[in-house]
Amino acid sequence: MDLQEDFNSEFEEDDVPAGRSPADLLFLALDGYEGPIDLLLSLARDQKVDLAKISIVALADQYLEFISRVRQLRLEVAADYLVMAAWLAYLKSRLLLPEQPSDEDEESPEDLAARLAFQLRRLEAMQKASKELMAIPRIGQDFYRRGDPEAIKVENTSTFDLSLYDLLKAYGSIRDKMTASTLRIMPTELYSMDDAIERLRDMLGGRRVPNWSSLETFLPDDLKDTLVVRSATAATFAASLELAREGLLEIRQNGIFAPIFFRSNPDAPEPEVDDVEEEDLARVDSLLADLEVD
Amino acid sequence: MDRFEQIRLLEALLFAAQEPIREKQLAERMPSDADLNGLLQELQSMYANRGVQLRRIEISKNENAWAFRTADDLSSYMSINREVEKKLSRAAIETLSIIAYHQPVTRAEIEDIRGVALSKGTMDILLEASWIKPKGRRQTPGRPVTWGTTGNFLDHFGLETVRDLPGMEELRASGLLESRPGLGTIAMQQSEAAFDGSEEDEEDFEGLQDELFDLEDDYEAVELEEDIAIED
Amino acid sequence: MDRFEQIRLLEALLFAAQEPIREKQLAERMPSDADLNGLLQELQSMYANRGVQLRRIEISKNENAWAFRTADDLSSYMSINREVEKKLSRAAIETLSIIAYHQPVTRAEIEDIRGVALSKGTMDILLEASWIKPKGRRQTPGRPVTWGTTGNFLDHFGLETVRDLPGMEELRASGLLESRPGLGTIAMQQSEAAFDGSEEDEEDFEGLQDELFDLEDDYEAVELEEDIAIED
Repeated sequence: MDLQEDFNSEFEEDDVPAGRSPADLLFLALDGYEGPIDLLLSLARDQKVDLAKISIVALADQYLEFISRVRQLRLEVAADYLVMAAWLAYLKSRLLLPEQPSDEDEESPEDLAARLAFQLRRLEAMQKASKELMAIPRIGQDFYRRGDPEAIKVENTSTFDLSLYDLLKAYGSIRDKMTASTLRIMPTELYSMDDAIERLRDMLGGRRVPNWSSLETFLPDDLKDTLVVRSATAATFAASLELAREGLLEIRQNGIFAPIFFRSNPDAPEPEVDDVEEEDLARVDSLLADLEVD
Repeated sequence: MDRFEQIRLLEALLFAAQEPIREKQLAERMPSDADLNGLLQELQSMYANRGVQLRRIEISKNENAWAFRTADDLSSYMSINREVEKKLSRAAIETLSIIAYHQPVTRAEIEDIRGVALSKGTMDILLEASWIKPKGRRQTPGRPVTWGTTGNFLDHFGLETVRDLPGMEELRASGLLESRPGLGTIAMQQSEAAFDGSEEDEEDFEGLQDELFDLEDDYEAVELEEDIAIED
Repeated sequence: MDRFEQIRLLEALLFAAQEPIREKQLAERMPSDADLNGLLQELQSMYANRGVQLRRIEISKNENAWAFRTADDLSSYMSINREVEKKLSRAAIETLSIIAYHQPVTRAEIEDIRGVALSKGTMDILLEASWIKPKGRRQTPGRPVTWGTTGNFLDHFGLETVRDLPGMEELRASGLLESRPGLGTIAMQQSEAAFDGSEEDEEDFEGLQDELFDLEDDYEAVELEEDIAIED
């Protein structure tokens, strides 16, 4: 701001400091203004009259002259300044011409001039206030805060809002997720139909069980879990249907919900000997010994 | 804890801190039965003539903050501690003053008062210094944000309230703080490509546009010549 | 500058100083005719019973520094214990529950069970809540730390021992698990048997690990299928 003041006062002076052409000064001068209103305000200050009583026409002339001098020097003039010049030329012409009957909407040139005057006074007031504000004592310049502050310790104790219910539910859902996939790794525990078909084929194929034997006797004897027993029963029954279709065995049931009996189909072809392993034969023999024939 | 102890605690809390402490925060740290206002008044008067003083900073209508600061009359003796401060541009200083005196004020109003568009960095600098903050929105089309000063601004300039700004009373009495569109709007309407043509008088505006054309042509010519000059 | 003003300046200098000031430095900043020692004594006695005190710090036999410090007896009031209630992430809750049921358990094992890597903060939060603690090291390559729950954990959840944590069947009975018909139940029972065995002997635990590995592959497959379904 002081810098700006210097430019302004230098510009006012008639004596141009050595080494500086008027063009330089003008250029610097314009460069140092904060827009056209600021420039107008500087020019108005030069009139050294109360801003409230300033002659807007005279001020407009000064402004236009200033701008034309700058432009004669082929210096760049920002559009804002040119717009203001146009507007001032327009205002001046309206102020000087005898008043014409005009639209009611149109603002009278006097009102416009008053607005400009208000604008100048207001900006001047703000510029003065800026100077005063910057002159009052400031922290770190004129007065100071505590240089070596002591921290007020804040000890945060975190509390976590978690109920046992939430904890258990979380664990339950993890376990649920796990069991959902466990189905795939433990299927052997259930008795599959493929297993049953294979087992029945071995036991009943080749006319090995000529007498009627109940379904239960064909189940593996190491089953404990009742559900696995049930699955084996179902699988074995289903397997028996398949083998009956193939003509390997026959099925008999005396009534609804009565026990189901199987025996080898007597018309089935003889098994090839090497198909039957010793172990299986021994097993079949022991089975046969136990059989109670209906 | 008796009153004497309460004063001691308040003194310690305020002395320990570098930045102003809000009354609300103080209340949290003081015994619940403490008469905070009374204690603050007493402490302030205890320090009234001292080298260190207790300052009140009005953050909002209902909220104060308090801080110990060295007395500003000792300024000339304390120059060794002076902080190096970034120099503010003239635009930033004027903008700060306008926000301080006219708050709450919109960006467009600031531009109107200064008669020139604000460059991008100007508000940023003031925001970065946490001297200004958004205050709300003006209930006009576009609902523009309004700006005001912060507690940090008051602390920085050693002011209790914005009413203590230099010359505030006279300015208010003179009517210069009233919100009244200045000429700036007219000039800027043109330069900012007539986006607000609806404002007041369109006829004036059109007349002006014609004149502008002439000027603008000239302006282009000037620029052209300059370009040529540079190419030489 | 009279003695009163000198005291004020001394007070302000000491207040604004960023560290204890040596007497030599103080003397440089005070008027040359000031009786520094006398002033310091007087200032110290002015503050003797106050919330802030002027302390002498002996730097060497012949050199002291001085600084304002808040009174020691107020220190307990100068720290605030603030209870901050934090919400636990889902990852943290799950991790805690796995540690509770599977302890001692390594980080890698937790990740295996959850099927995702643990983010860094998860264990930290449980540690901050002092619900978990390191229990020892697994005797496997890399000797990873194992984790278990603390007494604080039992306190918080009102448990006597971790054995009081309900088993899967109880969880299901109380409606905490989605019940699965038939097949799921069998699988669950079987896998639970494996889990229960893990608590004490390490061999079972390793067996479980293998199962878990398989499981993870399957789980991914399931997820993939789900993704596809969603994309449809």
